[in-house]
Amino acid sequence: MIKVEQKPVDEILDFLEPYNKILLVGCNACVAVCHAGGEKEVGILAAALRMARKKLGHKLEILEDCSTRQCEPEFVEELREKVKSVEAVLSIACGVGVQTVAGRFSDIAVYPGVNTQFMGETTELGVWVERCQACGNCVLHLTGGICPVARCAKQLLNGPCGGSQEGSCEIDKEIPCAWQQIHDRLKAIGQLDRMAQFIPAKKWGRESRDRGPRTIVREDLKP
Amino acid sequence: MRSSDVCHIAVFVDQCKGALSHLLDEEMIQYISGLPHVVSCSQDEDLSSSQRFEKLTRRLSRGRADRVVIVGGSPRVYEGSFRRVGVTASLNPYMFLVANIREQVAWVTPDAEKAKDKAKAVVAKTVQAARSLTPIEQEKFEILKEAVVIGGGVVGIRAASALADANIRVTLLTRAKDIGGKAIQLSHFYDRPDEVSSWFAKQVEGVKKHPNVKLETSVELKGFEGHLGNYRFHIEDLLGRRRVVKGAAVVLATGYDVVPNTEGIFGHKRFISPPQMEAMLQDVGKPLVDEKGKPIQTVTFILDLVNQTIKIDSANAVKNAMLLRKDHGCTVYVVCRDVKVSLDGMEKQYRKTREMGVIFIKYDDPPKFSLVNGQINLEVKEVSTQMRGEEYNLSILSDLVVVSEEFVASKDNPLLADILGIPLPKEGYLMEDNPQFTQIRANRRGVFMAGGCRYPQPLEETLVEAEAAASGVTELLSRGMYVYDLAVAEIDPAKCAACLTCPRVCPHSAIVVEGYAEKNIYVTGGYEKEFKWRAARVLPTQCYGCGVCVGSCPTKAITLKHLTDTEISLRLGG
Amino acid sequence: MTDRNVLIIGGGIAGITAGLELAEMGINSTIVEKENHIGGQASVFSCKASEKCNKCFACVVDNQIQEVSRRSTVRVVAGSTLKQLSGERGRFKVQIQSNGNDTQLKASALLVATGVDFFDARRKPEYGYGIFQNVITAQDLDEMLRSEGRVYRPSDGQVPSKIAFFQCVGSRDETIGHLWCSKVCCTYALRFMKAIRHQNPEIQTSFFYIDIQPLGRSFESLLESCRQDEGMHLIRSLPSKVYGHRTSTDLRMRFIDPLSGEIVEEGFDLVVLSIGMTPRQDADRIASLFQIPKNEEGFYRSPLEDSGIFLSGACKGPRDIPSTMIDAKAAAHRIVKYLGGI
Amino acid sequence: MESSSPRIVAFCCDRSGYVAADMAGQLGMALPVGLEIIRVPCAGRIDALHMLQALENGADGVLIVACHEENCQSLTGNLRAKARMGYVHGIMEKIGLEKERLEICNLASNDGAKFAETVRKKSEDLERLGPSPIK
Amino acid sequence: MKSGSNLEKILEKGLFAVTGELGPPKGNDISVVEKKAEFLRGYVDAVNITDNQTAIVRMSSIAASSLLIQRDLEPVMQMVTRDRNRIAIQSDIFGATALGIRNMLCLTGDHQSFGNQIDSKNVHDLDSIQLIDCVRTMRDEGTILGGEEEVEGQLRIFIGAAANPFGDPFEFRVIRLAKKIHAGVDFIQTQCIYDMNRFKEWMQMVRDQGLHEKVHIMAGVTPLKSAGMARYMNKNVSGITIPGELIDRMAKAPKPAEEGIKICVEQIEELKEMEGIHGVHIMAIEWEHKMGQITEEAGLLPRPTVS
Repeated sequence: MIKVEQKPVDEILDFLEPYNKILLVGCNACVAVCHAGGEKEVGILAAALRMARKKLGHKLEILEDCSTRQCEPEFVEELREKVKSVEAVLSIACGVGVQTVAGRFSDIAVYPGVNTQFMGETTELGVWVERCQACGNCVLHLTGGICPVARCAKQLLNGPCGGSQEGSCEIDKEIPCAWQQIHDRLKAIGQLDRMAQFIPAKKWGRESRDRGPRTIVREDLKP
Repeated sequence: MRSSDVCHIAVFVDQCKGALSHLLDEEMIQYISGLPHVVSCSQDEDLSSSQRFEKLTRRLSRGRADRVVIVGGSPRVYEGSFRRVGVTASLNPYMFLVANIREQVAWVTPDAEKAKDKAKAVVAKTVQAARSLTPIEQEKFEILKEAVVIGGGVVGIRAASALADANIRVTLLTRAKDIGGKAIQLSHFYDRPDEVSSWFAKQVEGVKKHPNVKLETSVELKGFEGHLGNYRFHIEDLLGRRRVVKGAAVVLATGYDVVPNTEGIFGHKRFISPPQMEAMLQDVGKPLVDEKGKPIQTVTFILDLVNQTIKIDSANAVKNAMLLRKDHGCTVYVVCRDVKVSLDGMEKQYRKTREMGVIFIKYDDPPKFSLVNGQINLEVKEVSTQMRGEEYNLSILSDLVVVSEEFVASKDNPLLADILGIPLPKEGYLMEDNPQFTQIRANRRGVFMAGGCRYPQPLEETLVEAEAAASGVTELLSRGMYVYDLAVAEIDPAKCAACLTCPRVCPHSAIVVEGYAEKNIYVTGGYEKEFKWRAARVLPTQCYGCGVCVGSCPTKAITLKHLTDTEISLRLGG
Repeated sequence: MTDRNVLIIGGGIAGITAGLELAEMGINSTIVEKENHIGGQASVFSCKASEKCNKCFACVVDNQIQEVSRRSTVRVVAGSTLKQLSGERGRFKVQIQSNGNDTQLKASALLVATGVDFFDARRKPEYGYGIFQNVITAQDLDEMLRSEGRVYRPSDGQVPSKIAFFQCVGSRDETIGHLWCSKVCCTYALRFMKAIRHQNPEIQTSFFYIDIQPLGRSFESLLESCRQDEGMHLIRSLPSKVYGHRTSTDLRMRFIDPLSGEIVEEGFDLVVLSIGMTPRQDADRIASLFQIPKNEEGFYRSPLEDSGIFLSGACKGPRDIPSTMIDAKAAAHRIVKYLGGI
Repeated sequence: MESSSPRIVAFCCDRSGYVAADMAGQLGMALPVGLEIIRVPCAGRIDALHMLQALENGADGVLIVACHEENCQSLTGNLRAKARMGYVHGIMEKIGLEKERLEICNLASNDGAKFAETVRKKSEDLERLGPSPIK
Repeated sequence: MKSGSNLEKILEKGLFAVTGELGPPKGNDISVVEKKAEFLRGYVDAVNITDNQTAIVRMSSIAASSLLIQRDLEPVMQMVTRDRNRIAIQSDIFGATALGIRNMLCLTGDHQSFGNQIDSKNVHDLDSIQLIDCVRTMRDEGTILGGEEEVEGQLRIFIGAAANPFGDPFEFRVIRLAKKIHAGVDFIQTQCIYDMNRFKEWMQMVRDQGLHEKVHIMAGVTPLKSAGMARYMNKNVSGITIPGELIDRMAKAPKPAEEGIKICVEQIEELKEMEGIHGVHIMAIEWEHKMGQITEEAGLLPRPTVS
């Protein structure tokens, strides 16, 4: 799902400079699964930060915790007691988690400990690759189940640009050309004719993030 | 750390036959007795003797101590005895730690004062760490008295009959129509007069007739589940019908592949493969003639173009060269890079063959071949040093050239390894050549292998392997009950994020992710089971307790029962 | 079936492995060892790993020895020699003598695992073993590496700059009537070279051989990596003689350069003799004691299985550690079969 | 505990490093006083967290004594330990701790002499490096 | 006439057209444009003005194009979808046509990571084919994208696009051309050709589908300056492959520069004869002063005047 990467420790140290006591909170969902924000990483980061500050002769006290899912207000609420006792919160959940915490505790500074990267797939243990950009209007049915928006460097919708060489993208031999993949896939499933279909300009503005924060409402679920 | 609420530590001080007398004086004993949670501190001259050890522990059962710290030599000395007597002393066998002040202090610290301080530190740390100890229970289950052998070649046959002879019911699985394999092609042993065919026929007969052996021919292995002592093999016959075969353990004897060398000129009819040569020599009486009925006079064996580091070709060449010379009076050349004589009795064979007039020629650069009016001409630069170095460029005309087939890992190994959950190194043979597994064991408990699926070897060496593998299986089954301590990794399903890290890293295929909350903890792989919630689970029977999964778990959901994170932190002085 | 007790003659890796294997199958065994400690020849071997394990299995031996000490069902009677065998098959009585006094052991089966001797390099005086300090045997080198963790010149304790390994010392040698290959020496020496060059890349090594004898699955990669290494010279030729002064570190030797065919002379400051394996000097005594047949080379041949006497390991002919262990496991299994299975 | 020689925490694999340490003792080889041995069933048990904990608790150096590559009972336990060490090295760099303070070495169970040599050398290196700034 | 541009007239008359290329300055120095323009005058029917080629910031192609018009040279304004969303694109097209620009070339554009603004965010609101469709709609239906709003005034523009026969997957290359034609392109300029065999193969496929009759295909050529340049392009320029023998020929030649031109001329000769090729697009990058020699030797002069 959501894949994140730890921020460089020195960067974190920079914005924690003013504080003597913080709460470091992880999340047991996506970020745990990508080994960047689970309980283990909380411990590792905490140890690193404490050492760094000890070295600077400016000790940092750290409370450690790890939410079940930091994008749920109820789970975040469980942190309240700890939050009361610290000067700032460092969250290593995804950007959503950080904001949920910030939104819940209006009177305390909340900082991100990771860079939220993308929604991706675990291709092998320790390797995660971007697969979806939540464009809001899925075209996978036209592209053999491979997304050109997430996987083509130019988000082309009508086939590979001239830069596609031997299956690689023009910007890097290591990056596979999404459209070559789409081509091969469509061929394999006998839908190569789709490559000839003209896909008209995409409705980014109406269906994608360009409209600002998107909201999904399910009336049947609302209280 | 609840275990530390009630924590009464009994300390045993082992003088190690006086080796530690200079450290373990009164003052030290005082110090030890003064440490937190220490309720008693008894001394002994030599705890390495299990009798004295038992005497000491027996006293414990009366005391209120719930854990023991031994101050003395290496833990390896005491563990054995404590695991045994621990139970009798109404003490859990895992409620004990050792402060090794002999190997780690006394013997390695010249400075007496420093030695003492260090000894104190070591003991203190160990006593502190002892607080984290938790009892570890034992479990046992019945082991089926039946095994499975996969592969109907000579190795599988030998393994199967060896097991059967030890009163173990065996199912022999082969995808072939009948058992036999490559060995059928051999005509003679290199070192024994009796013919393979007759000997082998006996073997086949034997296993087919054996009451303990059940043959399953023309079947494919499709699935594998269960655990040591009770594995289930899903097999499929030619009609696609699935069956389940049970076995406490399995011997893999699936062999290797051969790739005939027919590149370019080697495709010519005057190049033949060793098996073809064997066939020609099968019946001794029959004269050797070419397709035109002309007698074959000159035969050349060309070796080491492939299989350079496998002994088989060499042995067969020497053997057949001798027969060609003896029974057919042919002129025989053996052209090779090295004469491989590292088999019992081979050197003698080799010399005998030479005395009989077989000519051995060694090369560094592979020879060239060409057709000269119907015959094969071979040009080679002889390197053997008797030649006193004058560069001889030999050229040999032969009626027949025996060119070896290449031995390669079976192309089915990847699938097999995948089904069985064992590693497949790049060269494609099963398991890695890792001394920790003494060649015949796989990383997965109860899985053994022998013969060509591991590596192609001469028949006689391979057969020994088959028996050794059988022995491994017999060991397990002989117990009837499999008793084991739960000194393994344990996963807290509530904390598990089902990230699949642990099953991916587990070196012993001992972790599965499945519908959890299934009471019978011996069923694996989520087969035919109602789904509860998904979490990883350790199969204690398969787990070696190595802790690799613990080190990888991102949610700290896994505990290694016999070495918890708490104990490590306590030892680190945290 | 606790009455099933197997007497194992020889506490080398073969005997130990068989003992442990039997123990696993619930069969008690007693190991009779004539030295004062078990382990045999392999117990002094050192680890020959370079950047990775080179599969010498020396570590496994150490582990096996440790394991025996933890087992109650494997009894060890060290420092004792066999006197005589009586009783009939299935109920053997064996007289043994340990430090003076005799004892009798009962056994339902016997396993002979007496192993081999290493060839006495003095029997090849031309190589100057025992004369030149810096001519040592592979076993000497092993003990050196095991106890000191480094290679040095016995003469002055300095690190050698050029080491020569002579293969087939006491193997494949008509002049001393040893018409067998000791199988392990090539691999053994190549592993040494790997280990030494890894620890100390300045040291140049030469390997003098007749034929390279493969051994085991990892040999291909081992040989390949040796051929890649400029610091390892594989020379298909055996020097005839080693010249030098007792004291000087410089040892000279002549051999035929297989490439040019010229006779060349080269100097080395350490010579390692890959000495082969030979039947035990007391092999005949044991053989006659148990009526064990022997082969042309003087190694043992297996008696009929129903004799109750079994063989395992190098006493049947040279073997490396893993194949000895495999052989021992196989032997253990034959014994179990003989004793009526499980 | 106050000791002149640097404090070294050595995580020793029970199948190699720990046995080698015992052997060093039996060979009577002098080992640095500051050496603390922690026995682990496999190097793969050692977590990045433990490495950092050791340093945080004032170790001047941390040594992981693992089996030789291709000789690990957990197949790749030693390699995983090595990889985790690499990860921790990255962190140490960021917080200004010398990488030399955390190292791995591969030994066999019968490498007693090498074990002694390794820890001695490590101890010397650490003395040269000076005490850990985290103390 | 869709645009009444000189290029359109020549192509429509079935004459063999010649276009050149001019890269605007990395600043506002008009003299650079003037200088290059003079090298081209009289040798070509129209001049491509590149749009921040290889993502290196240069004077905008609209401005440079109109500077050319002021100097009585006909521009082919290139436009990439990398830097503009559909608002900017359409307004620029209004502006360009208002300034008298009559030819435009619709491109996707090289990725910004090749240029000197690697941290920029690319837009790709449209891709090149959607751009063609967009321009065609504006011109022929007189509405902007989405189809509601009427365009005030009359758009007169000759729509071009690029084609790269050397990209992969090869069999798709012709399909892509077909898509562009279907989207409404009038003329095609190909990626510069070195691998003549593959190009012929491609043209054959083009002819098999009769595409050469639906669009004017101009073959792209670029004279090599040296073996080094050849190797560099082969390795680094996306979508260009240079056969080994060509590189060897350059390497062996005593005067590489002359050899390069010779090769280029030979190529043009060959292309003139090829069925379905209606012109050449000569990209003498930073070598504009050689245009005279090349066109002369290739027998492309004098350029016809059409009305």
